[in-house]
Amino acid sequence: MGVLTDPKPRVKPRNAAGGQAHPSGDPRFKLIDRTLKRFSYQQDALIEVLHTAQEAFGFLEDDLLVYVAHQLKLPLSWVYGVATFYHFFSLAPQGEHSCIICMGTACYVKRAAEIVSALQAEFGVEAGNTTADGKLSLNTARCLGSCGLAPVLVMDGDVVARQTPEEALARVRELLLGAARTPEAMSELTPLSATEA
Amino acid sequence: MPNRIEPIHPEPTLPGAKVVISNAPKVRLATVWLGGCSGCHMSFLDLDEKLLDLAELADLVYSPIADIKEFPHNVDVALVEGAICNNDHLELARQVRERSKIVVSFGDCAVTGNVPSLRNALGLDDVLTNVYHEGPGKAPHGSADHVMPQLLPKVLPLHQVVQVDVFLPGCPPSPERIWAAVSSLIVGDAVILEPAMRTFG
Amino acid sequence: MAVVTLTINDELVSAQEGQTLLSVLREHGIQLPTLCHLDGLSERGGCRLCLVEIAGNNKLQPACVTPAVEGLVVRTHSDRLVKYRKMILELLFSERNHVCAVCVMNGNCELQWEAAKVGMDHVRYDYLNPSLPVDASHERFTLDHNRCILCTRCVRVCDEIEGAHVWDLMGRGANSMMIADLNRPWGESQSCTSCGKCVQVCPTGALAQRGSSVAEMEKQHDFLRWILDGREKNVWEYTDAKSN
Amino acid sequence: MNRADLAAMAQREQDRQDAFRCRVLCCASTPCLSSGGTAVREAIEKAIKDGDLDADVQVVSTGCMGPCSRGPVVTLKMRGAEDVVYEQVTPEAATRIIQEHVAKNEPVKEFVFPNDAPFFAKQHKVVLANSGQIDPESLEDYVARGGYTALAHVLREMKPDEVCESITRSGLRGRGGAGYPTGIKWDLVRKSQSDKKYVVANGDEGDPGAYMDRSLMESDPHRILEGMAIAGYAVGAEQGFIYVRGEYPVAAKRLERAIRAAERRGLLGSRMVDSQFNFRIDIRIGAGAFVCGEETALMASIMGKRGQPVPRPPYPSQSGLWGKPTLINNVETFGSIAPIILNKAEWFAAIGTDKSKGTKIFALAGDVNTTGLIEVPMGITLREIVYDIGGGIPDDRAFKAVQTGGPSGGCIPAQYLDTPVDYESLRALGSIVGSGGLIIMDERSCMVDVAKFFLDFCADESCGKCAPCRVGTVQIYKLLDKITRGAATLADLETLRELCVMVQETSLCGLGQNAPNPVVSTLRYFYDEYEAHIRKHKCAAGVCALNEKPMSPAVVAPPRPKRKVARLDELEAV
Repeated sequence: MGVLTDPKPRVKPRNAAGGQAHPSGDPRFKLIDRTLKRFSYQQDALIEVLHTAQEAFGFLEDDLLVYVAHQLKLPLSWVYGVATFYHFFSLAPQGEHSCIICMGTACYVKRAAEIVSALQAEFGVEAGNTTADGKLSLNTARCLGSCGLAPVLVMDGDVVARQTPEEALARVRELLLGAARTPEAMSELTPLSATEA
Repeated sequence: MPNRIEPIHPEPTLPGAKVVISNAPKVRLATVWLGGCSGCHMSFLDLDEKLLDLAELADLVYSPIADIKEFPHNVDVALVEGAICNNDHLELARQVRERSKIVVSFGDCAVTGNVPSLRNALGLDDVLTNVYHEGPGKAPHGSADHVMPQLLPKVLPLHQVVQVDVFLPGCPPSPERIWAAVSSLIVGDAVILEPAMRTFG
Repeated sequence: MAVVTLTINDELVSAQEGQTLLSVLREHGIQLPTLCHLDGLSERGGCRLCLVEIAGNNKLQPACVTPAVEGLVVRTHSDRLVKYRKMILELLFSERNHVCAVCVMNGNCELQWEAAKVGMDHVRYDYLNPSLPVDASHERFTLDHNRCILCTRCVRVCDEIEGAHVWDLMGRGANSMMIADLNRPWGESQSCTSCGKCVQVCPTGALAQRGSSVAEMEKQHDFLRWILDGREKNVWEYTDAKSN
Repeated sequence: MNRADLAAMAQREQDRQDAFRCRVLCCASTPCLSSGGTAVREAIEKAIKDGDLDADVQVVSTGCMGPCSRGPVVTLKMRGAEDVVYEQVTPEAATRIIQEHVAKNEPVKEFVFPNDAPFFAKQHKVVLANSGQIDPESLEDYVARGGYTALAHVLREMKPDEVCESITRSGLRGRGGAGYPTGIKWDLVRKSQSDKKYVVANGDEGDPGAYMDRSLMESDPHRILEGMAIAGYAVGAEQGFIYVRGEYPVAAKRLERAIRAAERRGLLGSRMVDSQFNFRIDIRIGAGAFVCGEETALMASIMGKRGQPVPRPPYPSQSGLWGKPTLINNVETFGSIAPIILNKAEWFAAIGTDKSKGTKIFALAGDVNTTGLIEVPMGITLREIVYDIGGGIPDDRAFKAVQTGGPSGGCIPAQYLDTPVDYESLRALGSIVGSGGLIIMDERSCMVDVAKFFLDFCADESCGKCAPCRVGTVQIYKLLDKITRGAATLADLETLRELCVMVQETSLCGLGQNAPNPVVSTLRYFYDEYEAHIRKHKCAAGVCALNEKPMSPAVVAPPRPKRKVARLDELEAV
């Protein structure tokens, strides 16, 4: 059980003085540094640091993972293993727009799978991927916790309730044409901003 | 050294043919060659002098080494070599099952799919394109030309298309293994193989 | 250290307190199949082949992580356990492309041999036949994902003995895969010391010496005991067995 | 802050609220907002401004009020009158509510959701008592409703063992799924000797079709903090973690704010509530892995690792986070603590059934007229939930099954609608209470397809550590898929059943051990449906394509030889 429950970090974490800043000087690395400091460079803060990194950069590119690994003095494969274990982390850039179809039980019972197939067919992209032109990322979610409104979609952060495949298609087309957001646009579902966390 | 791997090929322990000459009719034995390299049949031929013992007890009623066109009825034991790769294999396998009392999955291709099944990971279209349409010896596509049997989407082990009674793994099964199984089967005994006699590969 | 008494398959057996059940069983000549366990590495409890029945516990327990405690009543080869071991091996064989006939480890492979021992002579489930790469970028070794059973012996030996932690797993579930560093070709790994420990502990043909052809690869786990004896007991006996 | 300060704070807030003639509570939880809640709130504020009612009326954004499918929901609290709940409020309706009800005291009848409707009448709110009633971002609002007095009481009047004993007496059982007695768990951690201990609130609600925890964290965050602090005191821990599912940013934000507010007022942190006790709470955000609901996987995740479980024992109560004794409870369990302390264990134990005490929150969803979040006494029947609270099946279609417990649960058919909902009864039916998702399915759902849905989920969420779960779930899924494609034989059904039992018994953690449950329970109650797929190529619900044929035709068993030739596997089973 050594690997998993080893209570002591393998390398003594450095103190808040921190490691070398990223050579690129990209200001977004400052956000990562802030989280690193908040957790005193402890190795068990890896997931928190990756959250911050993904919020700042949109996805986790290799350079970013190397930076995090070096700062926390963790093996590269360890960091990569963690980043790929969790569905929340994305190692590829996301499209300009995103459409997430909830495939939770309630939505499934209300035939969300038909919406997925309709969107996949229309935009020629498998769920979990981004269209070749980088315009649209199509994803499914395991449950967005809005089961009362099934089937539910999230388009660019807006929850859209009780959709039929036709409605969903129309909405995504609108989205891609850059039409205005739905009036119910909600601040509630935007991700935690890095500074607030 | 608890994890030391024990030798896999100890001295073969042959049960020995319980050859009793009797007036009973001979066992009707068949061997079938589906999607495989015929290595199992080669190993079968390596039974050497045991083949003579076998001939005392069994008639070979169908085999690639005997010129018989159609798989006969009322076969007692059928050894089937090879995986199910195409429609012809499928059809023949079903016929063998219908007409035989005991069907033996003979060798790794029949038991696991083995080397023929390596194509499964690639997908049928890719295989055909790479090998037959773009490769050096362009050949007609199965579905377009009815002379060629149509390939199945996936290569399957024998037991996934018909019921199999005895499994005899090995690539090929050694003559010792074959004899251990066949000598039991033709006298109506159950096939019992030691661990070292039933490894894949 | 205290001595405890347990009942194994209706026979009383004594053991050191704190010893794992698996080592007690092996001391008494009771063989259980194992794939993720390797003497000298931390335990994982993942392959589930060494599961045993323990009286009063309605869940099967892996012998490799269960400590021997006073009064334990253990059964190791019930019909159910024998059947489950066979089924687990069927699942492992169905998962990736274990084509023994064309594998470097043919004839020396732990997976192949465990299957033969429990009598798993055919797989009833559909073969999944995933399309997996072979990494031959390292100058001395090769990694064939088609043969990997995700036992993580390589991950553990690299982390715990060599201290390099080149290997880890990426992804999860059936999509898990061994990776070196940031999922780079092994030959480009900057952390790999090319020590070859991972190759020696791998139970299958997933990790092999470069240049091994079918059935040519043999493995030696001995070095592990040798290193650990040296580290823990300061005994560096160099016997014949270890010099090959 | 001491107890007097706390009482003073409560009084001040109460006075402030009483100063308004009317308080308008707008549900600001996700379902209501996505039904247009924001526009409703804007209309209300505009109408108040237009009507010059600013001084008289307070508008408050609250957490979930319950009937999510009837959102946006607005509750009107007029001084000296009963609360009035408005459903499906449009901006126009909102304006009318202010102009007619608030200004002239004439309720807008067509939008009123009657208080005596079974949806409300059959519920018993203990944990959700504040949800939809308070502003989740206001510590004062929570304190005004008695918040933190349980904590203050415990710190001053009770010894740790008394707290554990009290929780044990209440009969509270873990609300995360397994139903382990909470008090006993607390006592185990309390008795473990260690320099450090930890308390963890499991808010990684991964069951698809369940959102009780999200709603509770979003609607009443302080209640969870208070429960955790009491637990910390009882077991001797000074550090707590709340593990919040990554998909719930709002919950994380509100909990973060709540922690800050409580720390500022000395209700958390060092020497809290004027005592010698210190307790800090930190938030950890999950990153999308269902398996992290399993306690050892959750701990691995808190420690920044791949969320893979480790074999138990040792249990977390002996060796958990960083090898220290760790108490892990679901957030709903922590939400039940303060009411138990305040109202005494006997009060809680009087609710519910003999073995399952208290109330349980369920997320009611699927083919039912009113979906939403409900809290009911344990022992209520499924029929009452579906037909009274949920208002029955839409368009009078036939009820087919209720799926409880998510991917670890099972499907319960119509003949068991009168079963009381408690841990033992549902387990006897091959399902579990689980975290509390209730998905109602009518005749348009195919049970094979539903089982397939859950296995797809489990195969995807399997961590991959142990072989039976990693490969077994995939193979079970493939067998189910074969059935829905029409390619299966009856032999496959046997293989399926055998494989399910094996995966249940050999998997390392709860995910694998329970993953086959949806298959096992549907095989038990809907076997004829499986059979119809295979024998007749028929899917009654019309969901499955069934456009393939089996590879192996039904083999007519050949006559066996006189002496039985056993198959190797039969002979080698020794």
